[in-house]
Amino acid sequence: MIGWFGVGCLVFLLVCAIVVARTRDLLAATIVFAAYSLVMAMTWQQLRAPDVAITEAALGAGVTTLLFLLAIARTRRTEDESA
Amino acid sequence: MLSLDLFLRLNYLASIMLFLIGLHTMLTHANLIKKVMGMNIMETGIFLFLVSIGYAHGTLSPIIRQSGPEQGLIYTNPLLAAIVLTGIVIAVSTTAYALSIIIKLYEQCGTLDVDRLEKLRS
Amino acid sequence: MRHLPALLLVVAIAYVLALTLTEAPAFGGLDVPARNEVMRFYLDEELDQAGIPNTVTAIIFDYRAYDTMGEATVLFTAVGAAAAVLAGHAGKLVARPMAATDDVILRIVSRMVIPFVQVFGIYVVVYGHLSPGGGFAGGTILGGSMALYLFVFGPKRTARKIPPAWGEIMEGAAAFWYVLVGLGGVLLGANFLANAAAGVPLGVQGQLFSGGAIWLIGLGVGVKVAATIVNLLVHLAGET
Amino acid sequence: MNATAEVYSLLPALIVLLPIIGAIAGYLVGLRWPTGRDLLCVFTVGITAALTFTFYPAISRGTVIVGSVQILVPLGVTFRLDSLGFLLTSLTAVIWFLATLYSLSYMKGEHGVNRYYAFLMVTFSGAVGTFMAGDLFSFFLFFELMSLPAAVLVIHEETAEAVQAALKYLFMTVAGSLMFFFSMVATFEMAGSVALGGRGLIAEASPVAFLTFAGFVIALGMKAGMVPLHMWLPDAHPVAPSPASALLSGIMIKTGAYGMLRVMYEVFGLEFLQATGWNTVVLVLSVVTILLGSSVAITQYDLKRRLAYSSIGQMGCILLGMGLMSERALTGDVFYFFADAVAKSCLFLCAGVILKTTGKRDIRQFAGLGQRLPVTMVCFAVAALTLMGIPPLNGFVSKWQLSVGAFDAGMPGYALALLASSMLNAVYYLPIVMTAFFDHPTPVEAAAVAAPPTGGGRGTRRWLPEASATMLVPMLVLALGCAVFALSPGNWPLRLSEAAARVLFSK
Amino acid sequence: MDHLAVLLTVIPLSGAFFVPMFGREGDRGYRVALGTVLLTTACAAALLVITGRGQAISYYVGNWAPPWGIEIRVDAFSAFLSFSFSLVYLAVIAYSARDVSHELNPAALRWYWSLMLLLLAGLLGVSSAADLFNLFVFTEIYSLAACGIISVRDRMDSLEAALKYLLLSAVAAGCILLGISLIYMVTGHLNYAHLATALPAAVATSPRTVLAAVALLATGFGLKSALFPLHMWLPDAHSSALSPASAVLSGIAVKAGIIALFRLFASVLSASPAVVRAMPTFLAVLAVGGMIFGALFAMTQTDLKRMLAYSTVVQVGYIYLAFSVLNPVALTGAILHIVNHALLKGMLFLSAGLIIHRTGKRRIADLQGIGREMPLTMIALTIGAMGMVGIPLTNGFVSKWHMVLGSLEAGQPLAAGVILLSSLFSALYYFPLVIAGWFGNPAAPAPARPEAPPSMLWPVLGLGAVSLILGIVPEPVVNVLGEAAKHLLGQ
Repeated sequence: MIGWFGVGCLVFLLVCAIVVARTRDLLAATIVFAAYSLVMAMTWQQLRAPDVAITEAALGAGVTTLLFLLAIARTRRTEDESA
Repeated sequence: MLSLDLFLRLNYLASIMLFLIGLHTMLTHANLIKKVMGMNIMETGIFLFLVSIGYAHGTLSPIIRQSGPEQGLIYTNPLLAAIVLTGIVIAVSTTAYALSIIIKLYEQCGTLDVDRLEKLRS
Repeated sequence: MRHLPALLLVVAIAYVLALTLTEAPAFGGLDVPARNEVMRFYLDEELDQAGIPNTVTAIIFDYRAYDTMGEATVLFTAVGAAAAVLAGHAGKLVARPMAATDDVILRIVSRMVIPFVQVFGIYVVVYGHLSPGGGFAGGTILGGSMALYLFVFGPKRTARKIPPAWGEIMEGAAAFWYVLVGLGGVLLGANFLANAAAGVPLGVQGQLFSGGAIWLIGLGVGVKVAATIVNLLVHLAGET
Repeated sequence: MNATAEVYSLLPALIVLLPIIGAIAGYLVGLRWPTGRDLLCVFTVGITAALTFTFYPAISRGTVIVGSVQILVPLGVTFRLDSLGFLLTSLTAVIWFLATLYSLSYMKGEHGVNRYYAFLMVTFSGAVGTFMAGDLFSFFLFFELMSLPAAVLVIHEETAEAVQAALKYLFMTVAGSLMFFFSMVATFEMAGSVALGGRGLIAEASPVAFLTFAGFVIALGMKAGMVPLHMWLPDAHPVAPSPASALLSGIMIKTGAYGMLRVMYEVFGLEFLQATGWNTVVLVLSVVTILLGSSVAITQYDLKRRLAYSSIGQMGCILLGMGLMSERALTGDVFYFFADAVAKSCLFLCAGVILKTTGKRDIRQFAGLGQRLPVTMVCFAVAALTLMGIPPLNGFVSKWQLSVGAFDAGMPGYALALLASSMLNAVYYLPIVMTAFFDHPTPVEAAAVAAPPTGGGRGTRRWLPEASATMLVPMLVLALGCAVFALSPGNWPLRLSEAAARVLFSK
Repeated sequence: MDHLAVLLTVIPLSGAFFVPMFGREGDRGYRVALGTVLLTTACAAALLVITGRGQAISYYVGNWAPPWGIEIRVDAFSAFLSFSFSLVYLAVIAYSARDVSHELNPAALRWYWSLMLLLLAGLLGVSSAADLFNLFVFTEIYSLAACGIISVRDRMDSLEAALKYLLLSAVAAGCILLGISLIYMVTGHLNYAHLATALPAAVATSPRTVLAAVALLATGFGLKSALFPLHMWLPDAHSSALSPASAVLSGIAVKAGIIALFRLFASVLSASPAVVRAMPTFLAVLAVGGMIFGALFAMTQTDLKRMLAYSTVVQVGYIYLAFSVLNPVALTGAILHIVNHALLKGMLFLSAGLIIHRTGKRRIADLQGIGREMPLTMIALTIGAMGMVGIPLTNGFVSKWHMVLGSLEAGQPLAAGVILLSSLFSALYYFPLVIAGWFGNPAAPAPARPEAPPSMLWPVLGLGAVSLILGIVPEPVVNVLGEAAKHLLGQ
């Protein structure tokens, strides 16, 4: 087994995924998603795949979160559309 | 049927559950941005599955420390790392393109809700 | 329950995948079918065939370079499609374009941080074949630094620093650079995207310029990914 | 099977190709020079008719003309001309020539004439090709080449009714051709070859074989107007211009019956059908066709619809003759092809003249038409009497052979059906002839006869007030055709029918 | 001259990279695109000549032997498909010179050419891939390019259709990647040939994993090729796209999924019969559902392009049904039908585009009497309709002949019956269109608009001519495909 830290990361990932799915506020979801990507990068480092970890950290946490922020900035922040 | 040694395969289980959560989010949520997030979660789930296939206990990252015979025992599988790397980049480009369509759609019809878009369309 | 069909589909896939779990080889085992002679070949032969310690970069830029060319094309397609969509004339409701922040702290700190981030990015790109990292990660970091500039100083000044037309040309040029290196292999008498087989000098192991064509391609991909990220974000930010 | 001498010649391929070239050339010429196109069309059909007759010396000696063009389509196109094929090909060529001649003046002043002639010629090439086909595949190819352009002839008037009729015709044709396609492929798969002219191809009676037979019966029956599948015929024929409906009724539905003949005798073989008793399917359906077709004809007051239903009745007799499976019945049947083709096309041409000159379609207004259109009504009467089977004319000869054949085949009951058919023919043809000749024309009618005819060609010398010569001559030739062959000793169509029956039965 | 195998994909790729660099002003983008497609067609023709004689080219990229490097395999099957696809592409690019340029602004137009070339590169990559992950990468390229082409048109329904297609193909990509990872988990190989040798052992140890992998791959590629239950995205996507785009999408892009499944099935999965037995019957059931469902919907459509889109769903059902019979003759028919449908559907969509371009009429009801106004376009539409129904002398008939003969030979008269039934259905919704076109009387007096400009007409009529030639003289093509089909089925 990859140790209790690895298992902890996996549980955190599952929780993050569910939180992203459930929250109505997209900005909160984006932030949780950034955390999700970072922990995923850490998991991969645990699984001895550093290249992938760096790329995931940079692309997943970095760029994807930026993209989501830009999209939300230019459209609508919350999921339920009162208008 | 799901025997106890499932705990040994926790990684596989976690990645499959992530894949399913992502798929479920994509299919059930009406908001387009939430769908794209679901897509990302689904794809990272698959990448986790891929990476955990190549891992073996007590192995190091596939940077060759010193050349010699029997390298297979001390490093993880580099091929899967290459595949996941390509996969991540594909996932990001799909996300970027999907978000640009979403922004353009929002400009056209002011809503991100799939059901409202359907009504507007017909 | 409005989403019954979706739920049923998810449950069905869950059941099928759960079945495979019971049979899957144990996690982390050493003699797993996935770790067969193909993997052992990469690890044993790679050092003297590609001449660089980082086997993942060797696979990406040498053994399976064709995949990576395809994947660079996917990046190019994404930029192309996004540009095509956003280039259309604005719809009724013009989404609010990105405004530059007037927060002084952000301006000063970012102006100081950006150069260091870029240096780190270049390091990751160039040292990709020696230590973890490589074209993709480094390119993203470079792109990220430009994104920070965009977020802080707004699309107008970014467009002045990197004109969109230039961005697109860089995009096409970097992608074509990849094909050129491949064709170079053909000109040297070997197959497409050949490295050691085409007689490219592999240099001294562990040195900066070792690995022959690998760091050439790595450089190209680094520039490509950086250009892609900048292009995407500039288009998404909606240059006014 | 006696070794029939086979002569290889590519003439059949030329005969099929000529009208298509004529059609294209005619269309292009017609864009600027209509009369030139008329002459070109008549000339091409005339040449093709003459070419078919050049086979007569070889055919009368009993030799078979074979030819094949390999480059085309998956199996290539093969031709095989025996006495039966020759009789029907020459019949088609002659009647087509007469109809083209007839439509020269009939179509004057109509719209879309250029398109009409082009598709008339393409259909001609299809019909001739179907009769000369050497294997099921070429038969299917020419069958399609004939029936699809015919839809354009049906839709010629472009009225809503014409469009409906053409759509129904097209769908049923496509459905029929798909059934034929399925059976042909099944035969090819079971027997390894689809060549006609040999012994029965399919030997064992497996369920797929029955499916194949059913497919053939449905596809060819539909084209021949067999009852359950005849719905398209009474709509399509009246809507088409008269020369086209003459060809539709006279020749095209005969291809269906001809196909049935080839299938029953050469694909399945005589003993096989008698052993399995599948031919009773054809017999029962043909009797129903005779009764239904003729009885509904009585209730129709539109002349062309009545003629269309009468064609269904006659086709019932032809299919009956096939099902009886005796040599004399087959001889009568082949001769019936000839008699019905000539008579039916003559009737439709007469209907065309009546429509063109007096504009009347409803039979109840035909009182005293005989005075106004004497020649037309005489031809009408002769053709009607032929179909009724009155002794001196062709109809009687074929009906006689058929009933004797029925007795030979030991099924006398079917002879009654033939008798019923003749009587029903009388019931719906005689009133027309009677009112035309013996009733007094209404006052308005009398005035029209006295006054010079309004319509007619500009200044062309008209030796008869009824219609121009190009319309009357074909009618007269066909009417003579009904009569002269029965009386004259040198009745070559009958001799050819006997030869054909002998060949089919000797297999 | 083995480099042709890789050049086949590299030429369109570099063409696509050239467009943003050199094709920036005026119609230089169009000229770059046309030049590239011409070059690709020549390359594909040369490949067809080389592989026509039976031996396949397997090209090791980077001189690495298969299990380590990536192998590209071009045999008669993929060479023939690549050649016909680039032929149709030539016509579509030549056609869209004028039609597209006045509808898109310059920036979007430039990327339109680039995306079209990328789509072609993706398709050619898929048909020549012999490595599982390489197949996945090229599938992603052509899917993303296809979405790009749909969404390039700045209208709400195109954008929405493109997004729906993108999300669904992302799901499909997920399924395919999961399938690939499962197969890699139990065999350790990605190259087709080595997979075939390693699969029997894998099936022995973990049959359920291989079955799950096959199911996921079939679902993924089924969704990409609009197999029945997963075809919901096709009608919206193909009817709202630009006409040349929908011609390419309907005619060619849909086929890439089918080609991938054929190749996967033939070279990899047939090595382990246990897994494979269930798949053909399952595919057959879905195909029949697609044919009936598609035909019913096609009949009730009012918009011309939506009807053509639904007819694509039916034709995809044709090809899968003929494939599921597992008979060499039927497979020849299926491969031929892939090409025939590309030619015919391309022509139908282009002529629909011409009609919309000249008269703006999209609804079938107001197409009455269009034949008088635009006779040449109507001739192309008629040839397309006849081909779809499979009238003799058109190429549709030849492929239908082989499909029916093959399914009868394989002892499945039911499959043959369904194929014939659905070609009757296609008559039900194609013939009224043709009849109305030629013989309908136009409600409004037709404005005296001349026929479409010759520069847009000759590609459409060129496709028609090729279809007729293929219909009249099919022998050489059928022989080449016969060998390829036997080889594909491993007999």
